[in-house]
Amino acid sequence: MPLLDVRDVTVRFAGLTALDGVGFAVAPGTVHAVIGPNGAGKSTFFNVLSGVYKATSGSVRLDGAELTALPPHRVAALGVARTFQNIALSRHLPVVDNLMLGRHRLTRAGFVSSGLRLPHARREWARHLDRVTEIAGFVGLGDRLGTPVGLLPYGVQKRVELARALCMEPRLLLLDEPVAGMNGGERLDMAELIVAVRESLGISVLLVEHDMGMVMRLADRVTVLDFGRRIADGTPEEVQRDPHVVRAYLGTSPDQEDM
Amino acid sequence: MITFLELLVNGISIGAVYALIALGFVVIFKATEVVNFAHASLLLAGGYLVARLQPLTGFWAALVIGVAAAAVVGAAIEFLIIRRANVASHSVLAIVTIGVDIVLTTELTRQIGTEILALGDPWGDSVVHLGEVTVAETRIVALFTAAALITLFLLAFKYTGWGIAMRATAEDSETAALMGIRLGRVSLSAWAVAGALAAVAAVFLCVFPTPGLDRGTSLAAIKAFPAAILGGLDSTTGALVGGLIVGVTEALMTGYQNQLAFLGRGIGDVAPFLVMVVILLLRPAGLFGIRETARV
Amino acid sequence: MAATAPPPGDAGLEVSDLAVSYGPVRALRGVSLRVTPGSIVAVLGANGAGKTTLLRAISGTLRFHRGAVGGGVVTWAGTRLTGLPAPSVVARGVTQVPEGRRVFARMTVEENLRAGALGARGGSKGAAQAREQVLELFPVLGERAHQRAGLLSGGEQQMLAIGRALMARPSMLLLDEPTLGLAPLMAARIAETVKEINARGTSVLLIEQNVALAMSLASHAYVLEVGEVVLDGPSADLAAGDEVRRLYLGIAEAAGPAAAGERAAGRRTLSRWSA
Amino acid sequence: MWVAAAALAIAVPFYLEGFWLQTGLFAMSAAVGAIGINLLTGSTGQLSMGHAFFLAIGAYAYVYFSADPEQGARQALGGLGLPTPLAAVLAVLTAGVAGGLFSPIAGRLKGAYLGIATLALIFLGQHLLFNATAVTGGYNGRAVPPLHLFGLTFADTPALVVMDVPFGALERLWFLGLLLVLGAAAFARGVLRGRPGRAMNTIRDHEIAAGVMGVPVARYRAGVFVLSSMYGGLAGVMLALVFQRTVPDYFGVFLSLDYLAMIVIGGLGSIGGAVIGAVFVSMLPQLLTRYSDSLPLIAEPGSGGVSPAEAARILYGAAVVSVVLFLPGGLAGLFARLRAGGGGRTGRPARARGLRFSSSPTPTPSPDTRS
Amino acid sequence: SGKATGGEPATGGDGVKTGPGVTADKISLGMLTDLTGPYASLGKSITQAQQLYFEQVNAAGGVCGRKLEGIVRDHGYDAQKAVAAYTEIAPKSAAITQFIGSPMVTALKQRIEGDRLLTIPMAWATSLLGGQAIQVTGTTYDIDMINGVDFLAKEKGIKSGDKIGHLYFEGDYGQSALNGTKYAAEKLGLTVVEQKIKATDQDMSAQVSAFKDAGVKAIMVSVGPKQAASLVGVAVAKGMDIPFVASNSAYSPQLLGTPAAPALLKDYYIMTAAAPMSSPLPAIKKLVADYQAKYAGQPVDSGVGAGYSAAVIVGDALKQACASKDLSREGIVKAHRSQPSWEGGFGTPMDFSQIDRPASRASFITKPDKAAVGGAVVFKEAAISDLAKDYQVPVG
Ligand SMILES: Nc1ncnc2c1ncn2[C@@H]1O[C@H](COP(=O)(O)OP(=O)(O)OP(=O)(O)O)[C@@H](O)[C@H]1O
Ligand SMILES: Nc1ncnc2c1ncn2[C@@H]1O[C@H](COP(=O)(O)OP(=O)(O)OP(=O)(O)O)[C@@H](O)[C@H]1O
Ligand SMILES: [Mg+2]
Ligand SMILES: [Mg+2]
Repeated sequence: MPLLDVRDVTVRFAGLTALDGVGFAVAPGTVHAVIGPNGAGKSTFFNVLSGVYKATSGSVRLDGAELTALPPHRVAALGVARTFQNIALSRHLPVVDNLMLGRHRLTRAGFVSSGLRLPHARREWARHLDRVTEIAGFVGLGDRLGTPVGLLPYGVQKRVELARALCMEPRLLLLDEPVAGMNGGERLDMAELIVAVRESLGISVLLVEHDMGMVMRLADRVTVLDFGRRIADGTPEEVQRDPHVVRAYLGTSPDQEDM
Repeated sequence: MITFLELLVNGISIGAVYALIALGFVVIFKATEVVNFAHASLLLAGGYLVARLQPLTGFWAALVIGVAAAAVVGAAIEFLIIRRANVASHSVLAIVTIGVDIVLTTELTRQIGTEILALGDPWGDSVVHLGEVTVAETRIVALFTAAALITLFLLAFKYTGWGIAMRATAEDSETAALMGIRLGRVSLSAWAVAGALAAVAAVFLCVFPTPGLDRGTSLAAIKAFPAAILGGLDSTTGALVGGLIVGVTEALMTGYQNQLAFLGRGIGDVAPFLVMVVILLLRPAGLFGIRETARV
Repeated sequence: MAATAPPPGDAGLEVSDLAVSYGPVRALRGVSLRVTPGSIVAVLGANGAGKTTLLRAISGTLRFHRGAVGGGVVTWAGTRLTGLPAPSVVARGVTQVPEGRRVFARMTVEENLRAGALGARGGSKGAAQAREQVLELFPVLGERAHQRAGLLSGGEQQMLAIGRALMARPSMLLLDEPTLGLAPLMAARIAETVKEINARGTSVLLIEQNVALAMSLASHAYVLEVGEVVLDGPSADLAAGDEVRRLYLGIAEAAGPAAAGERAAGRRTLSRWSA
Repeated sequence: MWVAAAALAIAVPFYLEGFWLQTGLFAMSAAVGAIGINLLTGSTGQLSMGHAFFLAIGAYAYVYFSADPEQGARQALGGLGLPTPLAAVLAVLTAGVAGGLFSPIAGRLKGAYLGIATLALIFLGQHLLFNATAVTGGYNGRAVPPLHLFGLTFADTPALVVMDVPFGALERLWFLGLLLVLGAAAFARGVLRGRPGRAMNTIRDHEIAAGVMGVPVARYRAGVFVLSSMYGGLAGVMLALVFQRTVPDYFGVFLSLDYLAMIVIGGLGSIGGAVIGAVFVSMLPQLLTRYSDSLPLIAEPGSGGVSPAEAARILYGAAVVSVVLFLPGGLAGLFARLRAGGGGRTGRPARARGLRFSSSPTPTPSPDTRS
Repeated sequence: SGKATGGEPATGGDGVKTGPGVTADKISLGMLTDLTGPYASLGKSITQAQQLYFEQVNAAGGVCGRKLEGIVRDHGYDAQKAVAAYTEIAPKSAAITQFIGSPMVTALKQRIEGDRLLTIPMAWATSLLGGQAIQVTGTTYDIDMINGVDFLAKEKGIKSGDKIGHLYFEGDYGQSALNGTKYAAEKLGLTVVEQKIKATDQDMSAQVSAFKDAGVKAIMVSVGPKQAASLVGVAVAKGMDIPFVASNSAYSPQLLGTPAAPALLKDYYIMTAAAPMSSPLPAIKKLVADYQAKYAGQPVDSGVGAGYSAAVIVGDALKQACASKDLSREGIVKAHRSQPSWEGGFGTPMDFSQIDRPASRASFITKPDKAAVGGAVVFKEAAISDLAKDYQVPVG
């Protein structure tokens, strides 16, 4: 059974169909890329998956549980974590607080127990701080925990986003253009990180990315969207050869041809 | 039935005045995203200037000078304070305007002292008879003024470079600057316009059926808050509709307070706020406000 | 893209010995570069190297970030830009497309374009002309004229941002990562557009992470590292140099996906969380 | 230093006259209320102009729960006659419930819209206070039953003399007030530093991200609103005990605005800031009035110049403006900087920051930001 | 600690028992007033008139060989400031010659009674009656309205079955006045149409519509001057040709400079226990002359009379107390309450010996008049209507 089963998802905004009957499946423990031209509906699709948008129709199931009608925090509770195309961190808070927010769904302390500093709230805090530190080290942020996010370079902020998503201990990780705006070295670094995540944690990753090199390298399977419609679905090699995809997305620039 | 009509007409007429006040809020909000709590004191300043000048120059000249002077007061607030405020959040600026309001209102009420200043307007206490219903002439004038000004601003915001500059600045001042928009001028002009509008509104607030301007006049500006919000803070049309809704609600609830005694007397003052809450529950951005659709 | 040819013998854009700091953070130190009239010059560098800061210093928007020029000058066509507020810089024909697009999300596409023309010289006739040319470059902006810009996709927004800047008919265009987040096809389109804009007489200072693309466009390139220019030269030479390839162009990619995967697996592991 | 502060606080009632104690107690009540609204406005980014409503609920609920029913000449006053500490706790809870009833609005609106929507609470509140006479006593208000706690009555009678100093209501309340402020501050600190605080800050900074990270945004907004209402309610109870009478006019718009001014002057988002702002805003007019005779520039009341009350208003308004212009971070930020700078030298803030809605102080960043 | 010694009554060198606020050469009198709030105009006149009185008394040697000294605190009609100001000045005052704002007085009523501090509130609501220390001077609002309704019945042709309107402020003032109207209306078989407003309301059009619709034959007015002017102006403009009878706070001479003037001059009557400032009574003529001499150019409104007479009442109580060699607070209150028919020359005699009744039941009826000092002239001399005579005043 697939971990994620998307069927016939349609999203309409006033006068615009952003997603039109999209369907595919993500197998457990795989990296699945979603690619397509700008405005194809990739981020919209992520927004549907994470509960930010409501689908006009269709169904998304995670391990059999229907996601489409759930608000974002309920989706998060099921183990779906994501990063954003435009960085969405609390700029004034230090990295550690941003990461601890990722633990929100895994922790319980409420107003009363935090306000009164009840022992279980403190124990919980300490336990999760350890894990957050571990994740930060894994992502390469070990020495930046106390730095306010706003002062970090863009590339590092992207990694904070990834770390925050990992802090949610997700079953499904959605990455929206994780290497946009990075240079070659940083891209490589991020790619390694994604591989390491998949191998260490065995979770599924849904990846939106325009860097084709990266997609080809990381993805087990690729779905291609154009104008909200699925125009191709298959292994990276299949998709790359698909004439629709070439026409709509890759273009016929020489460096693509000999790839 | 006559009473109902009369109350309705009264409500619309006072609503026009609220709409004028609300328009001032809307202009500043559209241009700077700041909720201007100092609008009440601008109102008082405008009214005060007109009232003081009027014995010397006559009403119309006083109106022109007063409106201009109130525009200068508005611009001065922007130039001396708002522009220099080093804040990241518009809510903080809103609180700053509370400070400005306190200072200005205190000084103006001190100046006004115990007087009730008549505005010497040409309409006096004449009324217009519409069938059996009577309305003060001043209010008819207010209604037309409000409608005209609101249409004017609606068009200005949509079609003039000034309007586009304002909206661009409100949204993202750095990028607006990159477009060559002079931020200082935009914000200064918004505040000047708000000051001028406040003076116009003050005039209609202080003429018949009210005897004149006194230290309490600015309190009426509070009614313009629900008006501005329920219409949608960024909508000029909303200001008009909101003003009218508030005026009519208030007039009807007041006029029928004997029939509504179970709600407690004086419900007329509360009702506009209750209407506002209900509308916000249904439409969180007001009737004409644009709902912020965040994209991530 | 108005073809205001620079006066003969003019130096184009000249940055000399520029130092910029944000409070205690020194973002640029003694940076010098020049863009000769009619050319495309690229600036490369890692994240945080100071590329955006350089553009801010030129366009006069440092003050929005509590930054200040600590030394050096920027001149354009012989006049000093340093210290001028942003609108005055625009008025002199230098326009910046900001990083991250920054379209006016609540305004329509059409209104965004009009906003772009507000600081331009040349009156409404000029604006109409510019508008025509922009729509020719980016037909999609015409199709979406009455849609709110915030609802456009990333690529559409990038086109709008460039189109909007072109509405001011600049003679010098500063582009900050124009292909950020764009699909390959679209990135190529933008590159074409930049070429075309340049061909019509506009000088371009281009900041770009996609180094291959940048090199193919630019005649000359500078490499920034931690606020200092560490390398510069004709782009062909630079692209050929080993050091640059290794450090900034991410050529290590050539090692292949498998190698990357192995390295990562070797180096990083994260245990699973058990609650 | 802490010991000295504690000793000072304890010594106060033995030396200062009633006026000072009362002023101090008003400031303590304001501090509790300000901490509450700072949680909402400063830390969660939700503007509220309705705080005075919750003070009113706290004050009146305490009276209603603790008073015995009364058959007056013109109107009957209801009351439950509960033990006063219980009444106080219930009053705080009632304020919370009132905040909860507003949660459909508080959870859905934000920014200016919420601010003005909460203005409705003030007008509704005033209407209720004036019209629900059986509970509120109408325009006359009601007498506040003194608190009885552990056998001690917080009133002037029965007389109590401690170390030769007559201990009236104010002296007795002083210590209670101190405890409540400390407790309220400690609780708020726990909330802000804990899981809810992070969620609140993220809602302020990026609402959608907060939701996606698993924070139920509307529920949290409503929850913080309830919490802040309860702080308001507690402030109301304290106020009632000091006033010894509830006065409906008091709980108007201006009181709400005062609270906003307090948190801006003190420093948004910080607990210390709320307390400092509360002390500043509630003491300033009292001090100016009291020393009007000896201050230059301020005219004798009635003589036509700037009167003390006017001077106080103007100073207060000017303080709000100047803090924003010159003191990013408010008075609390100023103190923090002075401390960091070792007293004399002003510690150069790591990065000039504007006033913002924020919580924890920013640690010094490293200028080295190479990746 | 300095607090350890309390302010217990002591006996001075001259054999006079003294209490707080009284020293060997000075008697301090508190004034809790409003100089910056809604009642600023009233507060200013009252304060100045009282200071005039202190000066005059001091020039004549003071009371009991002691100078009178006023301690002014402006609360701006804010309850918290009023409570704070009271807390501050009560320990150093022998009496309070003015306390503006019935909500504030009510808030402090218990403490004032507990402190036994003779206090003259500048408010005339019945809720202030019933205590030893608080002295409401003249009539209360309800008695004025009863006398007013009586006047309407006797002279303006209002008869059983008619409707009369009452526009009143939310709060003590309006409520007290309304009670009077209701009482009189019931006795005379009239129906009362009520309209309650807030001090922030400005435009009375809706209220006038409601009154007109109900067909009222007269309107009682217990609001502020501004609202009164709007009411009368709108009513006349809408062709309502009826009389208005107002409480004394619902008029101010400044109104005669506004467009409402003609309407006010037409058929508007003000009920008041104190003679207007234009009265030919010698005491008032002298007061007006003295006041104008000291405060040249400032309006001589009813606040001047009210403030001055309140100061005289306190002064007389102090003189009485001095005669019995007891200037302790108890002594002052006792001396004050020992005067069953005080007459200060201001129009109506007052009875201070009854704590649960107003000091007087006689109201003047005055009319606006542009030329007169204080903007009003006597229309009918002070008289107690039959209705008012039998009226049981609700206390507390
Ligand atoms: N909230 C919204 N309201 C209206 N239209 C929207 C909204 N969100 C997205 N759209 C539209 O839906 C389409 C798809 O947008 P989406 O952001 O999903 O594209 P994308 O595939 O992520 O593109 P990119 O690669 O540029 O990020 C676009 O045309 C966009 O304008
Ligand atoms: N507003 C600011 N306040 C403080 N430091 C800043 C600010 N903006 C940038 N910096 C710092 O200045 C340096 C240069 O930043 P800049 O944004 O110019 O880099 P960049 O080369 O454009 O990077 P990127 O590729 O991520 O866009 C960085 O160290 C950054 O952290
Ligand atoms: Mg996208
Ligand atoms: Mg950059």
